[in-house]
Amino acid sequence: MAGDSATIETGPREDVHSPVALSVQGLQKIYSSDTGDVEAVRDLTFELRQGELVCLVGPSGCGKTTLLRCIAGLLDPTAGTVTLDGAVVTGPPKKMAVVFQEYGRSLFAWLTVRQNVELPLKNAGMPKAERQKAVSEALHAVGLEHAESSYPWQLSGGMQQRVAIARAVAYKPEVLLMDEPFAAVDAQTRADLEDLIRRVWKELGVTVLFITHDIDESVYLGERVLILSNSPTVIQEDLTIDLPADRDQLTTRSLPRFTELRTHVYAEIQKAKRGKGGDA
Amino acid sequence: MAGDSATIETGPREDVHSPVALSVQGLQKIYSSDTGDVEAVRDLTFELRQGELVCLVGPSGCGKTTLLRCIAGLLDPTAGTVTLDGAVVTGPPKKMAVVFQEYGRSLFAWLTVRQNVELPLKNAGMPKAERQKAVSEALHAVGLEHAESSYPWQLSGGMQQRVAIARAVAYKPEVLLMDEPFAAVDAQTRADLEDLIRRVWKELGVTVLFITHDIDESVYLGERVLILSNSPTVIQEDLTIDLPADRDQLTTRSLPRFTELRTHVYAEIQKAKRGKGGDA
Amino acid sequence: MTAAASTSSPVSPTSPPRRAHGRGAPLPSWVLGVLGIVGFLATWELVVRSGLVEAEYLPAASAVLREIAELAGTSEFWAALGRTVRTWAIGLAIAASAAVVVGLVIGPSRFLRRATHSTIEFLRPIPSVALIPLAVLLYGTSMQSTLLLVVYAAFWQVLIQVLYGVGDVDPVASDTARSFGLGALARIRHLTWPTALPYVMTGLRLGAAVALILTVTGELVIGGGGIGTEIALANSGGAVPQMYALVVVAGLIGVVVNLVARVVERRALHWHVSVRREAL
Amino acid sequence: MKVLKSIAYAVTLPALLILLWWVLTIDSTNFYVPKPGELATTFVDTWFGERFREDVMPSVARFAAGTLLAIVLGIAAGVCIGSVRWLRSLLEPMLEFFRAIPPPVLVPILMVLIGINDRMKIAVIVFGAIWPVLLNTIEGVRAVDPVLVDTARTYGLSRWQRLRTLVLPSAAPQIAAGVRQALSIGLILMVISEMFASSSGLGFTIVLFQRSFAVTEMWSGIVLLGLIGVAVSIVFQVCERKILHWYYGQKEVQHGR
Amino acid sequence: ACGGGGDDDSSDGGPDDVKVGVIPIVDTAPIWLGKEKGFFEEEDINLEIVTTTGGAAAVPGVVSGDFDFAFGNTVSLMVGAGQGLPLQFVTNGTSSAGVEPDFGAVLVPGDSPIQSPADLAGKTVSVNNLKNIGDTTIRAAIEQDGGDPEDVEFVEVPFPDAPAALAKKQVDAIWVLEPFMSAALADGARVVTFNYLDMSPKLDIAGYFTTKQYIAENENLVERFTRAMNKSLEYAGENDQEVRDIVGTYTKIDEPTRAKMVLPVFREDFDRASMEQLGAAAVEYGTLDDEPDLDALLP
Ligand SMILES: Nc1ncnc2c1ncn2[C@@H]1O[C@H](COP(=O)(O)OP(=O)(O)OP(=O)(O)O)[C@@H](O)[C@H]1O
Ligand SMILES: Nc1ncnc2c1ncn2[C@@H]1O[C@H](COP(=O)(O)OP(=O)(O)OP(=O)(O)O)[C@@H](O)[C@H]1O
Ligand SMILES: [Mg+2]
Ligand SMILES: [Mg+2]
Repeated sequence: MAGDSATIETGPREDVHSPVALSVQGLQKIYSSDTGDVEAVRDLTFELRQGELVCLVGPSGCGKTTLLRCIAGLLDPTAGTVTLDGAVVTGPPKKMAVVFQEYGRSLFAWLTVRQNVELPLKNAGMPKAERQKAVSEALHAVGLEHAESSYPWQLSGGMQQRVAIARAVAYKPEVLLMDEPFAAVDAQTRADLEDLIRRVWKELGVTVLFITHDIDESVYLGERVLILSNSPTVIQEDLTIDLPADRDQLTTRSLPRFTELRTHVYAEIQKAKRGKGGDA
Repeated sequence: MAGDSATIETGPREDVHSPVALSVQGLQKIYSSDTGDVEAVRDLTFELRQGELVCLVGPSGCGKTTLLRCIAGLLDPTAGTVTLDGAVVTGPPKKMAVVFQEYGRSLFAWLTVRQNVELPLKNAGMPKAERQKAVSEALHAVGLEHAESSYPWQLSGGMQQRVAIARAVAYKPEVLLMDEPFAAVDAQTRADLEDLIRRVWKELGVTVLFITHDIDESVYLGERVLILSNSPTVIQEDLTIDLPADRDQLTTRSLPRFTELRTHVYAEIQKAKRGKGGDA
Repeated sequence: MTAAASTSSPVSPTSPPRRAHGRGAPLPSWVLGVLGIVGFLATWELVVRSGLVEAEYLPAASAVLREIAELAGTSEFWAALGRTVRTWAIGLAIAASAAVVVGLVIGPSRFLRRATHSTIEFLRPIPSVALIPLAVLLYGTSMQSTLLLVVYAAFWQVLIQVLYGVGDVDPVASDTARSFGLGALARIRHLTWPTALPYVMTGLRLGAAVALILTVTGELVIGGGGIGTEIALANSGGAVPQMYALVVVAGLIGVVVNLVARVVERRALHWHVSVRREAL
Repeated sequence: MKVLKSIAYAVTLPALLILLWWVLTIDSTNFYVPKPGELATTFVDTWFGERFREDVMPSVARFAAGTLLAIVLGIAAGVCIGSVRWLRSLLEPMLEFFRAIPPPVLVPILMVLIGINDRMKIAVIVFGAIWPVLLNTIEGVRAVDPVLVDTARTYGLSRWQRLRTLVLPSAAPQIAAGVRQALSIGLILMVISEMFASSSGLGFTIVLFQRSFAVTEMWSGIVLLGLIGVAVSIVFQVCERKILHWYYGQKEVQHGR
Repeated sequence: ACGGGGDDDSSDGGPDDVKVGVIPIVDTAPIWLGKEKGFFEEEDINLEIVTTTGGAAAVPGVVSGDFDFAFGNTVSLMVGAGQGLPLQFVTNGTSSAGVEPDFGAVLVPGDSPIQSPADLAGKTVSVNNLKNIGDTTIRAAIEQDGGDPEDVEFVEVPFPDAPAALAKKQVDAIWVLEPFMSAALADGARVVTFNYLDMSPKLDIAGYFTTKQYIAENENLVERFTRAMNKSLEYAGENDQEVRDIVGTYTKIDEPTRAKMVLPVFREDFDRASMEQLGAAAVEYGTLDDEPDLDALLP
């Protein structure tokens, strides 16, 4: 599990004393179909401590979504286990929120934006006044307060994605899983949303697993970056991001350490892609 | 139409002598629904010369997709016209290929990857041998030759998006419209695909309109970058990218001119967002 | 049992059925189906044995089964069965192909849909049985009379489903097809037809049952041979067990028809969510 | 304007067909095919009066009760069967079996079990009209978008919430297709149910006309059935548009109209 | 769809094809018997018997030319003729047995308070078809017995289902014919009245008919058919056991029931007086609009 770059510290930070929140042990997933089996994930082992914000990067099709769906209890692993707060995950755990890659399809077409965000809260039995406040705040945070009575299909792609994010944030989960949540939003909004996630993370102490393709984003956001190899997928590197805890779009991104880290991640991903049976 | 930055040349390059391929004149689109009208696009006027590669950037929800659908003849504008090769567009023109933002839904679930790519060619009456070669080449170019007999729902998000790209490329269109085609692919694949698009563009002399959120990408890819304002949408700037024609991921991106241009675009977009009734 | 099954059943297409791993080998569906039938027969037998209904008016299941076995030894029975199945098959084939063609013509055109709507709604609820005098007038007591009723009744079943299916085409997919220059016919073949296929399948299964009902009813009321005529004969002769035996045979034809339809569906719709969720 | 247009749409084709019929029967003496004018007068004479209250109204009431019951039962059973796989395997052959049994042969059993009354007729209607609703509900429930299902599961939506906010709305367009068919089948079964053990009702009257060779009157009854069908369909459509406004809205805007 | 024999009246070629639509019940035994005995062959007729399961197809079948002749009940024919259909009987088919027990009766459960037809007023009675021979004759019987004929409610229940309805007390009384009458009696039902006999011991129930046009165009053939038919009727009237046997070949009535059941009378001539009576009753109770034109209807 140790990294191979001299200047870069890899492996989970030893000075973090919070207990383990999420533990993935020897996870394997094979999709079987008529046309043959596909081994999406071979053998993944890693841990997330409570309140950690970890980014996951890896080549397209390497099994990130598969991993996320196993963690969310939506998919049974072929081998290995996922443990959340000491309990093995067999179905979707409580107080977990997921933002799916297919944002457009994860919204309820028959509910307005506000109703979409409100639904999980209502289901959790939150009192009305509190609920409405939470929804309004979340919509404001993603910049959609003006669209709250529109239906999802009346929104642009980026706006839909933000609704899904608002829904997850308003839910105030203990564990937040996000699958390329900013893929469809513009650079400026993206920066704002990145800061939103870090703010939410700090304020709520939520454990976050964040899948992204954007290397800068992974370095800017994460406390740790997990790099997956090309399939058959294993963890290629577990990189600790030793940037200051208070981050800021302008200063943090211009730190020399930031550039070092991003260059390192980039090189690793390129290695990941070439390392095994090349994907593109 | 003139830019406002001293060191940046804006407006279409005057030295290009090829004829106008695509012309958008005073385009306006208002969506009307029960809950009220939404003016997605107010007044857009611009031209694309034959064989140009133009990138379109703008805040989320500013009407890029709407514009693209009007150009593709899939949506009737409320006012204004779209002209292609001198003829007003009233329905989808021939020899135009579109890559949609909702890549997942633009693939036919009942066809395999290969059949999806093959369908438009078959429909255009291309002979079998030639067709199969074109399909194989396109799939190879996007790195999906190993997945050709899978169904779209057996692929990861990024792979699906690449299928849609392969389909458009294999079609060898005269005009290629792409709506955030690389949103779901990883950094490395993205770089490869960017180079693929530039290669295809050069080899086929196709006119390309490329919508993206990635500012670096727009500068790296385009000969021109169109920046849209926040809604009600107009063209905020028409920026010529005076980078060398032969581009390369490493050297081009490290040119000082590249940094200048990307900083300029970034500033413009921020202005676009703040300029009018703020979106986030 | 219900709770457990219903939480694990509506899983995503990619997840294998949980019980395949957890609770030992699942019962194959045909075993369950047979169990269902056995349970029903047992209930029936009990209802009669316990005297809830007099055996004179509703003979016990065992008696009816014995009667079926006896019938199966006579050649007249098989002749009647053959006749019924033939009328049914011809009627359904005519009705289904007519309905699919009409549906595919009317469905995609808003104008035709609106123009024919009132007429369809007027003709649809007219009971086939009310057409008996007309049928007899035109075709006497020959097979065509019954055929007329069958076609009339089954046609609407399939047509309505086709119309709904055609309306369900994904607009993004449709835009894709149009932008790649697929003409009206090609779109029907490659897009509309596959989208409507699940609906057509439902329509076929509904239509098959209605056709069977009308075949038997027609034979019953008009005469001319077949299971229906045999039922009428048994009824008017007071041969109660034989009548029920024949009714059960009519039902069994329905079961067989459905089995065949399911197999066809599984092959034709292997890509559809509803099938692929279960195929794993 | 909009209203006028839809009326024009609704009326044009029927008007053309009536015209055609009129032309074809100008000098026909066919006993079984009345002329349009003749039929119109007979229609008024036959149905506007006592018959309306005594035959038509009770029939329509039974039809309404039977179809509503069929819809409710069909949706309820369809949701259970559609979302529980083993239940579907268990029941499907049975359902197919019953579906294939012609309602006319069922009447004697129902008569024995329920008696000769309105409930028996309603049972016949339910028995026939439930199938399209049931089948469509099952299919609709089976085809819920998997991403949505995952979303609902991760937010821990309760079973009731999932049913109310996910399964039913997402299956609603297909259920609507089933309901639409159930309505017309219900009307057909209303007639069939009155063919046995009856002494009044619209269906009964039509059959009686048919047997007494009162052909024009019989056709007028068929026309009345058709008109009731159209009325029911209009009511249904208003409801459908209301309940499925998101579905039609989505389709309309996505088609760029 | 004409069965042949149509246009050429004379029998120059081989035998004439004749298609007759009948209901497979006891009443049509003579034609089956006649066919078996070769009475039709003797008349150079190649007879095809087509069973129609209900009466619904008989008249349209004849009018459309699908059948050359068909078997139909007298009231149905009066109604059809009243609607302007050019129908005409060629010969009688079945008549009331003339003495008790007749082959059809109004039955009540053994413990019913209903003793005589008059008691049926205010009660529910099942008949196979409304506005036909059953309710008309029962109403007449009630009136004869001093009851109010308008105050009885009829419901349609097919004969085979009627005994069950009676046993379950879903109706107060049923009107059934053989073999269901015997079955119900064996189950403890009791006869209130033999309604055919109440109208007239000579009441004609049904006959064989065709269209006037057919008669005009095929005079010779109609004559020959009538002759063969009459011979069959006569033979059936004289050979009870053969009737019971032949019924077993085209119905599903089992042997013991066939042996027990009461047979109708088979004779060739219509009893005009009883027909007039029936016609008048039908008009009185609204089954018919006008008195039937018996001259046109009877042979
Ligand atoms: N339902 C399925 N059936 C078969 N194979 C599947 C299925 N879903 C995914 N796969 C395969 O599993 C592999 C991993 O897919 P996954 O969606 O996890 O990738 P990913 O890392 O999320 O990619 P991306 O970044 O492009 O979204 C891919 O090769 C894909 O083809
Ligand atoms: N069908 C519709 N009905 C009503 N409003 C719509 C509809 N489609 C889009 N809009 C509105 O039009 C505006 C522009 O939408 P569009 O999809 O063109 O944006 P976009 O620039 O593509 O955004 P993104 O980058 O997020 O995809 C948005 O405000 C959106 O809410
Ligand atoms: Mg993914
Ligand atoms: Mg867009």
